[in-house]
Amino acid sequence: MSGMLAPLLSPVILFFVLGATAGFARSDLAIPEQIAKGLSLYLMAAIGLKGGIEVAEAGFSVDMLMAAIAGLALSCFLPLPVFWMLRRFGRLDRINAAAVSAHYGSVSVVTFVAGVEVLSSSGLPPQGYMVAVLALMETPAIVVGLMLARSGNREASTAGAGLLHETLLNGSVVLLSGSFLIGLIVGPEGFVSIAPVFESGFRGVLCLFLLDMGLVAARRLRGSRTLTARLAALAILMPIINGAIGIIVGTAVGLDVGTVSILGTLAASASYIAVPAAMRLALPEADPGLYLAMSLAVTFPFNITLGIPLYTLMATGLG
Amino acid sequence: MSGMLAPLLSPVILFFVLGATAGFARSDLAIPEQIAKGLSLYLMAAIGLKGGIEVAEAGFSVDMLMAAIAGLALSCFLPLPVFWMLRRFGRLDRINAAAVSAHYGSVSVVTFVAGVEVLSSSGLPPQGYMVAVLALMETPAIVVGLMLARSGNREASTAGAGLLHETLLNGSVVLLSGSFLIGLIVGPEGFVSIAPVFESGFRGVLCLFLLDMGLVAARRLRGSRTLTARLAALAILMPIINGAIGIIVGTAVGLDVGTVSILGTLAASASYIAVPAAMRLALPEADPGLYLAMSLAVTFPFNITLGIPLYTLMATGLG
Amino acid sequence: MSGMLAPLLSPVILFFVLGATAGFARSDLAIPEQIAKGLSLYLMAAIGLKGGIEVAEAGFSVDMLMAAIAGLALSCFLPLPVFWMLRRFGRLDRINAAAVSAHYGSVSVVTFVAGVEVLSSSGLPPQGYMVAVLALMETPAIVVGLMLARSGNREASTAGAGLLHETLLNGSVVLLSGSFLIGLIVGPEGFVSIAPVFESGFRGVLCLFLLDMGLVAARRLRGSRTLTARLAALAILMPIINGAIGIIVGTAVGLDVGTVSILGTLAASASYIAVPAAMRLALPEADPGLYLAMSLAVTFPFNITLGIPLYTLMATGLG
Amino acid sequence: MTDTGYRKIEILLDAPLVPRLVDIARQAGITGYTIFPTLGGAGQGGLWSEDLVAGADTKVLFWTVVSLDKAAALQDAVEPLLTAYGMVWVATAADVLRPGRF
Amino acid sequence: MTDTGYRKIEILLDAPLVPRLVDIARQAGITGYTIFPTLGGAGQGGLWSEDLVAGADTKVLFWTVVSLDKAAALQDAVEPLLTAYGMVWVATAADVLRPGRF
Amino acid sequence: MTDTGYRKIEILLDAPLVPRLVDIARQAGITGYTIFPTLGGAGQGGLWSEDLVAGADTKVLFWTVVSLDKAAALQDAVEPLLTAYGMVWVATAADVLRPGRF
Ligand SMILES: Nc1ncnc2c1ncn2[C@@H]1O[C@H](COP(=O)(O)O)[C@@H](O)[C@H]1O
Ligand SMILES: Nc1ncnc2c1ncn2[C@@H]1O[C@H](COP(=O)(O)O)[C@@H](O)[C@H]1O
Ligand SMILES: Nc1ncnc2c1ncn2[C@@H]1O[C@H](COP(=O)(O)O)[C@@H](O)[C@H]1O
Ligand code: NA
Ligand code: NA
Ligand code: NA
Repeated sequence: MSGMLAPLLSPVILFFVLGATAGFARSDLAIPEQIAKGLSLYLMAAIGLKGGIEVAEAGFSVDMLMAAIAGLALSCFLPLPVFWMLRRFGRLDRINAAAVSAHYGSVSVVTFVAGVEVLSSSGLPPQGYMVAVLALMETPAIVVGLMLARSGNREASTAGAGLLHETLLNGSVVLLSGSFLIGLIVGPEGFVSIAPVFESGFRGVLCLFLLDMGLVAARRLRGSRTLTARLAALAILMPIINGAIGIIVGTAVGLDVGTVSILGTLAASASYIAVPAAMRLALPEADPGLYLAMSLAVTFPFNITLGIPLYTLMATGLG
Repeated sequence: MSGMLAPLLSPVILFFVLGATAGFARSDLAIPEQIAKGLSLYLMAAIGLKGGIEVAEAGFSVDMLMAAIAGLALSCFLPLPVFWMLRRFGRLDRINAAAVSAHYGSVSVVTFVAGVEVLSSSGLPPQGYMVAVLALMETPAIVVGLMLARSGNREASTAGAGLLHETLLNGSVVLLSGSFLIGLIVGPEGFVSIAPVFESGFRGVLCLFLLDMGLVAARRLRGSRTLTARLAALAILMPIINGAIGIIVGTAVGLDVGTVSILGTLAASASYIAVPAAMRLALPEADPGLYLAMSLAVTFPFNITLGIPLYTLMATGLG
Repeated sequence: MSGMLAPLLSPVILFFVLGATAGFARSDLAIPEQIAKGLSLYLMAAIGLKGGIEVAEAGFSVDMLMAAIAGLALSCFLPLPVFWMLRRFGRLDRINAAAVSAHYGSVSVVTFVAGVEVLSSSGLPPQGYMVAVLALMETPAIVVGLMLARSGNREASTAGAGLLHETLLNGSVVLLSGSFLIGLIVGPEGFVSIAPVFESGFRGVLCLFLLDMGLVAARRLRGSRTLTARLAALAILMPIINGAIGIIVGTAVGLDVGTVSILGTLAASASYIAVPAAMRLALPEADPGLYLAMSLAVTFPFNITLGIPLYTLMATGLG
Repeated sequence: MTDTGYRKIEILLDAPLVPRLVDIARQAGITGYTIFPTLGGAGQGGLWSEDLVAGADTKVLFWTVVSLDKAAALQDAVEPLLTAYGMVWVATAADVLRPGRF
Repeated sequence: MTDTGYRKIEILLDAPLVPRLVDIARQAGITGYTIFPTLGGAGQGGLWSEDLVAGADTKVLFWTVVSLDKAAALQDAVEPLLTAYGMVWVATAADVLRPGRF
Repeated sequence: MTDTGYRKIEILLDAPLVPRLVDIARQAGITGYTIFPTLGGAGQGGLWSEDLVAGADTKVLFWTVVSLDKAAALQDAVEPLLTAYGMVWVATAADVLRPGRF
């Protein structure tokens, strides 16, 4: 497993550790908010393009369809066991449990990116179409989470059509899918002239972005008032379980080991951008301090450091 | 003409289309304001440097002087027919017609950049000195526009010396001309060490910037309350007429086809940064919602997609 | 000395001159604040990484220890003569003299970066470990400055433990040392994949950052109400004296000419980020308009243009 | 200052909830408003400060100047939601110019 | 709150017009003011939100605390321009400390 | 508007001094506040505008809604520091909802 842990010493992860350390030590180091937002838009455009170009080269395939179906199914059904665990072991009320479960059914773009980096540098590059699967997996869990919130409780607030629109046309979904399409259209030749920005610059920008993620995660963890030990433990246990489920499903539908690993990583990851915004709107009674602390301050750091090697190991074992 | 339209499938234009689509669909995708401002400053520094270096290599020439005179003349006289059309067919009052005509006499930096990209990839690269012509063409139309506003109306507000200062030392003029001078001084050898940022990065950054321009243009168009169908039609007709005039003038003074095409593009383009700010100050009674909708939401998208190939075609036909 | 002045025509310095010119001419050119902050974080991460990787390659040495001790000693003792000069020739009261002397004992990261650029392109590259010395020299002068403020004046406000924490965990110290450590850990091979951002991009980004520094310095100089001619003269004299002391100390402990030059540059430079913030907190009675005008609007431009060649000349003469 | 019958109402709320509040305000007859950014703050829910990653709990200030009757209508509509939405409401007596607009 | 004779005046206006307003305020004897950013808003002219490209119709808040007489002088100077410049004016009675300054 | 016994207090101060003011406010029993950014301004110390490089004299607005007694306690604690810290203090009578919180 030492080979699997080697990525922990990559600059990308070390910058995350630096940020987290600075955040815990209460350093005043801070990445300006708009810069961080800009970096995350760049990362999404870059992975969208990359995925699209890879698919333009490799062509469409049955695997791709299987992966899409698997991803959709995971995003729809993973909230259910999560909800149950949160109610039973996490002792959360229905509304908060539903809100958190929507986060864990959805996915984290940065965890995906980190996973692709690790897998590619370990000789197990996932298929390019997984970017499209990522985009597909962002939203279904939101709907499932809302249904869980309403079940047995007619009063839970509802957002209706507005929310559906907002969710489907969510900025990250649009940018990911749009860049994926652009990549498909322009193909490898069209990409050459923009590659210095979107390809050569990628890992360096990722370092700076993860520096910020480390700072933010540490501050969230320090500042959280409602994160109990039980919930923190669940925020590590749930991704392991979801990751395992994702890996089993991915292996069952016949994907290659790298692609299975990243599907597991997606299943294990929890959203901290699109879903929180949607939940704040649709379930304002739920506590944003709680769902952000769990997904951003516990699950994300766990996945980025220990989780990804673990899922890769599982996928390799099964594959 | 299909070859001429090929650039429409370049990543740069596709990102513009993505942004416009997201904007029309009311996606919440948004580029942070300061990032967009930063990208535009970068683009201006980069094209200024590039132009300066090209002139450092090619040396000064009579063509350069002719192009400068042609550009200045266009910027001074184009507002007159525009004003007349806006009054007569657009049914605008004097103040608003004057404000809009200043926009169409001035130029759009990003349209210029897109034009250079398209022409270079079509084997018709314009001369480097056109960056200096671009800078020269930014401000005269403002003065002409104000004179049009005042003619026959002594009461139109005036800004006087303050405005002249503000216009001549306008950020984009200073940055364009300053970078052009720096390029002239350092020449190709001095440029080597900064080329990875200002040259290799150029097209990728342009993609991100045009993504934002698409979003902004679509939102402006959607949000506009005063843009009539007549005015929208004029916002497409006027650039075609202005472009044709520019191309005739450029061909008459003996410039090469690529350079004529970009001069036509400059004539056809309408300002949406420097002139709106100057008009808000000098003619506060004019409606900013109107002149921004025309220049930014109609003329800019038209030029960037269909206009540039059209002007190139005209220039090739004449040349 | 003409060879020494050649760097004045490098794009980096020319962009600074462009910014300063625009600032004096009251152009509205402005780099958005968050972009400038982002660029400065990038520069610190990049020089930290670069230093760490150079030390990873060269290994630890006695020189490194000597340079560290020399840097620490300079940062502790330079405030004393500065304080004396400010009181005696500058006619400043105790509190303001103490605040300013803390700035001159500390260092300026961007002056360091510009110095390394100039020295490297003159064939005198300083040792990589000087980045660590830079980080060491940022904070001691703050403590010395506060002791000077309090000496003979029990009432001067004090910030105590909070300030110490804030100073040691200051963002720039953390980012510089953290990136240095990451560079040490990943070494040259680990750096390859992030080099396009942190190495190739460096000088271009530095151009944009110095454009902003020029604007800010010019505005500060124009807007200052308390900067007397005497103080402005001291803001040029003091760096020359401090630079000479640094060069003598560096030569005495046996460092090479390039490294001595950069040590002199560090000694001559004055902080305008970390120390002002600390002084605003610890000595709120001191005038921030004054210490920022001296360090940022006079000393910084002097060092970046004439100072660095001068210190290099001194070091070469002594070495 | 005689009470001219206008109120400046400031409501601090989470950014994602703004469209919802705008709808509510429109139903109360209010069509003019301005949104201001914030940098951070503290309350019963602890300290927070802007962070990019999750805009979900970033606060903004909804700022509107209205006549007394619209102020009352807005208060009636917003009051039941204050706790669930975690909003802070402040109203101040204000003098306006061009009063017909508000 | 007894009226201490001070007003906090807030004027919402387009960013390019700020230097003009500052001049007007100076003529009314006002030298202290602060400018705040906004994120967006809506009014008779429709919805707007910050966009980089054209700062021309980006709004900012001019915020100044002044004595009653300066407030009146500013009001007289600004009132005729309100409509042409599309400004929103709000004045509130305010308590200050160190009153001599304002 | 009957005085409901609440005040909105706005204090303009240099960004590095915020933690200090937050401490002082806490000692006056105030735990809820919000910080707003500024773009620039002018006063006796001349014109300033945001610049990245040195955040040391960037101003922010400390904004808090409190009951009368807390307002008085904050005023007592802050008043002696106003000049040294270069702060601007403004208090306005304010109506709140959920008054128990403030
Ligand atoms: N009394 C107050 N004055 C000003 N802002 C407040 C006050 N109470 C709460 N806030 C703001 O509202 C946010 C949420 O408050 P809370 O719901 O108490 O956590 C805080 O983070 C502050 O930004
Ligand atoms: N009643 C109001 N309260 C607060 N802001 C307003 C109000 N009316 C207008 N505004 C602001 O002023 C801008 C211009 O208003 P208008 O001129 O009515 O389009 C709007 O976009 C809002 O930001
Ligand atoms: N009367 C005022 N109204 C609003 N803001 C003010 C006022 N006086 C001063 N300021 C702000 O406080 C800052 C410092 O003021 P001063 O200490 O007078 O230089 C100024 O730059 C303004 O931003
Ligand atoms: Na998941
Ligand atoms: Na034109
Ligand atoms: Na020094």
